[in-house]
Amino acid sequence: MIRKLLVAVLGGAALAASPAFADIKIGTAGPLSNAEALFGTTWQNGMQLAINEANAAGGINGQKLVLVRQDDQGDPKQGTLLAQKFCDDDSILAVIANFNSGVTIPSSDVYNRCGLPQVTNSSNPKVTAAGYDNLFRPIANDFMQGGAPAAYALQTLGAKTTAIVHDKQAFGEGVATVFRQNFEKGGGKVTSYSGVTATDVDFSAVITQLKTENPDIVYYGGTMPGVGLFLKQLRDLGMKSTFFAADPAFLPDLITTAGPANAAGAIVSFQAPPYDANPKLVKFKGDYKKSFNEEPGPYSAYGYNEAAVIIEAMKRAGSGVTRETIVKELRKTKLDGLMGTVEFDDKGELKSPTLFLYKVKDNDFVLEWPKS
Amino acid sequence: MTGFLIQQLVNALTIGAIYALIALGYTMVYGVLRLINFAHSEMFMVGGHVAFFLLAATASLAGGPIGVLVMFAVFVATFVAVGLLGVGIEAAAYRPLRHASRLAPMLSALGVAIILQNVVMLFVSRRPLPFPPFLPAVSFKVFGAVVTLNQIFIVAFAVALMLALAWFVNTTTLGVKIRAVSENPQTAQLLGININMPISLIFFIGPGLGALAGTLYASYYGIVVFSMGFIVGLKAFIAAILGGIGSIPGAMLGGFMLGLLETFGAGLLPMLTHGLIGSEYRDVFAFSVLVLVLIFRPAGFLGEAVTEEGMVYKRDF
Amino acid sequence: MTLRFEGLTKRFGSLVAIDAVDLTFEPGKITSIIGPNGAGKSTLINMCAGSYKVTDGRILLDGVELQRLKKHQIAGHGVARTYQNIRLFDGMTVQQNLEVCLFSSYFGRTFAEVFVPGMSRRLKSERAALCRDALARFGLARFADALAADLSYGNQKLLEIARATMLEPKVLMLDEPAAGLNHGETDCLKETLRSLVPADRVVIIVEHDMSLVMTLSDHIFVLHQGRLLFEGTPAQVQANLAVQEAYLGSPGDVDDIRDAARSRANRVRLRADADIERRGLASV
Amino acid sequence: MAIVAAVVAALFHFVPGLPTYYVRVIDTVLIYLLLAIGLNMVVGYAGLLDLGFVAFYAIGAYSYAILASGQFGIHLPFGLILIIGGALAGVAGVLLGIPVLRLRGDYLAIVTLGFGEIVRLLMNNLVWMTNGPQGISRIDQPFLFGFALKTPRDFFLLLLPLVLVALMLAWRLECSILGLGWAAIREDQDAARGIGINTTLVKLLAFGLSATLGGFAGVIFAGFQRFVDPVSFGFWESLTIVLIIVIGGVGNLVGVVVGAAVLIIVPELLREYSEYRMLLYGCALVVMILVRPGGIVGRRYNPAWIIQKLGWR
Repeated sequence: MIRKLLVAVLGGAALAASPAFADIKIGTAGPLSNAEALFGTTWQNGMQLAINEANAAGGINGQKLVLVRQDDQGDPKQGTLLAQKFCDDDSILAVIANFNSGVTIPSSDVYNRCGLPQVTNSSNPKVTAAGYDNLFRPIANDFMQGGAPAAYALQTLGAKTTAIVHDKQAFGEGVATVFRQNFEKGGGKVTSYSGVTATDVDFSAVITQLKTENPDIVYYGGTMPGVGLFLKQLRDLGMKSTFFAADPAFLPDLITTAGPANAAGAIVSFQAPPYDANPKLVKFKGDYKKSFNEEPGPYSAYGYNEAAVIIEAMKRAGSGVTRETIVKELRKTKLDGLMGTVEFDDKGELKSPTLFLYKVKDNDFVLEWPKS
Repeated sequence: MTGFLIQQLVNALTIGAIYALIALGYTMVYGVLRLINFAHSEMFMVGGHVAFFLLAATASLAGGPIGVLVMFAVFVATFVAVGLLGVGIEAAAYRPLRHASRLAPMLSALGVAIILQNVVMLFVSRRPLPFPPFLPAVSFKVFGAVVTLNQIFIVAFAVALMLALAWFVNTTTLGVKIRAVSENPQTAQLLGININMPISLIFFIGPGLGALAGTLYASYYGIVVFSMGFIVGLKAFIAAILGGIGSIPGAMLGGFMLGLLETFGAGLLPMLTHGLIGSEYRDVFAFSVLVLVLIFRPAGFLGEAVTEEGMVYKRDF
Repeated sequence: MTLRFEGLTKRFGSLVAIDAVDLTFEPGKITSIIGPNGAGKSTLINMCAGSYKVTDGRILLDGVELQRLKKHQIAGHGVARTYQNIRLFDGMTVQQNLEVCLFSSYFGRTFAEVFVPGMSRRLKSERAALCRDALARFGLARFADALAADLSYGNQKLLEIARATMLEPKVLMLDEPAAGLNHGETDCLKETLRSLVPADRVVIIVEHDMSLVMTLSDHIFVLHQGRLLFEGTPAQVQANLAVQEAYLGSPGDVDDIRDAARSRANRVRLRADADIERRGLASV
Repeated sequence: MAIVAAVVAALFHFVPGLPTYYVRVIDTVLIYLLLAIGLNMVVGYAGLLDLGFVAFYAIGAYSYAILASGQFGIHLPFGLILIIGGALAGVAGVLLGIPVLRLRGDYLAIVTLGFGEIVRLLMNNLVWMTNGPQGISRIDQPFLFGFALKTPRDFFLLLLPLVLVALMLAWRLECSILGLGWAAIREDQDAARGIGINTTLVKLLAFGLSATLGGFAGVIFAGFQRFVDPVSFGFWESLTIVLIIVIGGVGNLVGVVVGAAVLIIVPELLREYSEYRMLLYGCALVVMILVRPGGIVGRRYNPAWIIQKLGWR
């Protein structure tokens, strides 16, 4: 009786989940229905693009690639549940998960237990702390993300003081902390280091406070729409300090939200060179617009890149493509990717992470650093 | 320093006005049905979106400030549209549950909130949409504080709406009916007042005001996004409680008070404690005040006192 | 064993509901408190039961000053009451309504009851046994497993009295027990009440139904505007003119008619109240 | 009796054989069931609406995270922390209970909501202790009686008996004189005082006991995930637990069990609809409530009914 019931209930899920046969599946889990839905969705769109291309080119030795898109709502509990779901599904050979560090850390335990190759988009240094050999991060971690801007601010801009604000989320606080450390190491002075609420829209109180400190730089560690609103109110309240933000802000919406005038001069860090820097990126941007008729999200390029890394590994694994072989091949990755060469060190971190700083100039992001 | 304080005061009043407008919706519904209407926050969000698309339709998104006429046309249309949505939701999701436990409608309201939010996310936009300012970005310097025309307008308009509502409820026949129903539904019913009509009316006005709040909010902060409802809604609800749930002037007072509390928590606490307590303690501060108020004056500031027995309006289940 | 009110006073703001009243209640007797509406009858009961704070004066039960105690402590000292408009535990069965009255005597054993195997069943049947004769005495046995809310109005009144007696009270206060009952119900109520007066129990009744009061009580206090107007046996009360002036307004036999009328009015009113309560106030 | 034993035996024998994902889902159901049993004591039995229950869950979880991780280099055994966490949560429950004794209905609900949020925000802000939004990761592998709790299966074998015991105790409590006292308070607090019930004491017991269960659940959750962060303890979690008991049938343990199963498994079944999932979930909620406002399981189908149907006393 109980048996029947369980089979009925849970079996339902299994059936719904069961794949069209003989496809190679790549799982991905990210926030699709909470406040971060924009990021999660555009990120996964990026992967979809890479996979479509691979399929157009004949797939992996004849087999079609399928992207299984799942919603973890940025919730660790659901992250681990999904991890288990992917682990149990033998047709899933690799995963791109997760988006939020807080989800990746617990889920990586699960993926590691079943030896499923995991490529993550979470930038928190802690993610790779466990040293799992099936976990890879083809993007720069927060050390890079927070470090480079500090160097730029001190050396290029000759800034002396900074006020740092973060949104009390794993990512925002993460990069803010690194920025703070580097800025102080470089001899700069941090006038204040304050947290706001991620869901906030009114920062006027904090900004009014910052005004009394009048720093050269204001660094905001957080995501959209917070960044845009913060920048807007910063200018509305008449603060002239140079504004810094991390890659979630690399989005046209930053300019629309803050208003072109307000946004002008803001510095945003991003890991890819300008979309017009090389033909790959031009094509990517074009294809993305074609397939999803909108501008790529800040993480679309990353998602594309992460998928590409896995597809490469699968290709190299050849006929005997299994989770194990993919892990082996991923380790040997040497891909000239969308955002530069991807190679992993023994911890699965990107060997030579790149970071670019963009300045907002008349409604667009213009490469500011490094000057090529 | 004075500049700093005045600036904070202005900030507080602006956000407070918006809280107050939303709080009205909560408090009116609660006054009559003793229902924590979790869906109200989404009325606010939907309102913002409706206004956005109305403006888009009137091609006023071209940028630059919008004519006053268009502006009020948009306000009225938004009010009506979302008001009707509210009435519909009440009829569909709450009315069938009137005779059920008190928790049931509260949770079905929760379900409605989830639905609205996801519908907007899936079928309207995941992206924050840029919302044009209604007024030119004029700003005045008052004792070193920056006050924008927009801020003045928001506070003035909100207050005007509240006064209008107060007048409506206190003097018109309909208003009196509403009050009767909220005082004591049974007696009202026994007196032969058809309680459905006043209730529907409340579910028209409440969401309507919420929608206007959403519009003001959108134009003030310059965006609308599907996820903007929940937190603001929760805050506004707290405002309603602070002022005295069920009391309309209470909601207004509560809104402005919460605005002040927050600005104080975020702006002054760090300064007074020399960064010992950072701005991240703002909400802790706000919630603590809420808890203390409720413990020592459960009726809030303007609500009429409640006895311990009076707090149980009806079996919870 | 006696219950004494000494200079008992209750003020609501400026209004003096009870004005320095001294009363003594004898055990083994039924004492009725009568008086026109607003005379302060119910206020006395509410003070004695701890529902109202005493403004001034003392309530002495075997030398214990009840007015100093919390409501549940007063009950613990053996003071039980019923309410003017029935207050049962609607969502619980009749059986449970009585069983829960054994709270104070069984609470100490809760831990054992939950954790010791078999204890749960033992204590439960023990309590059931204690409820059984109460159920029998009030003729509620066959409703034992029905929800209190589903009982007829009359039975609800009975259940409330039964609940009060479950506490084995030294003082039993009944607030308008006959209100809203028809004559048949009132008569059997009389019988039941008579059986509730062991030698060591003070029984206090507040009632409008004169026929009931006169036939049932051994002693009567007449309150008027918060003061004791007269006390004595039913005969003395009926004979006393002052009482008739103050309370009945006009002499003799008209009363029964008027009371009958009033009690019917009560019945209607209280039925309505009860119904509304049962439907739940917010059944808007 | 025999039948119950058989069912339990069947579960023990059958569930670990399922694919791990299903076991994990069931584990999640059991953890929420533990929470729901706890909350049901306050809401269902004593009629005190608590919207901040997640606070006790968080306290339990963070006790394990802090006392068994690199955070402070403290590494206490799981069993011990299970007790500590439960106790801490229980104390917190009573401490919350004291100031709100005079509050009921929505007023109580809002204060508890505020309390829950305050706890979450503190977890997010007291970085030195909780590591803030980064959360505490690499929490120790739990060991119990020398057995390592590694896989979802291990946790199932821990959780199932725990939940069964919790259910049994909760039921015995419901039938006990204390349970009746709670019911009396729920029905009419004043009358309850009138029959000699010390409402203060009885209410605090309700708060304390339920919070303790919440604490247990939290400790286990932390051991299960081996990572805690404030995100996992938001207002939404509290609502989910309330939903479980209301959808299932308030005050009825059978309902609570059903509710937990439904509210955890339904979203899992909706997984395949990826981003449409929450929309469907919302619709499901509204429909369920409209169709059965009193909860899926009717009042009369309580454990007593089952016991009787099983012909076991």
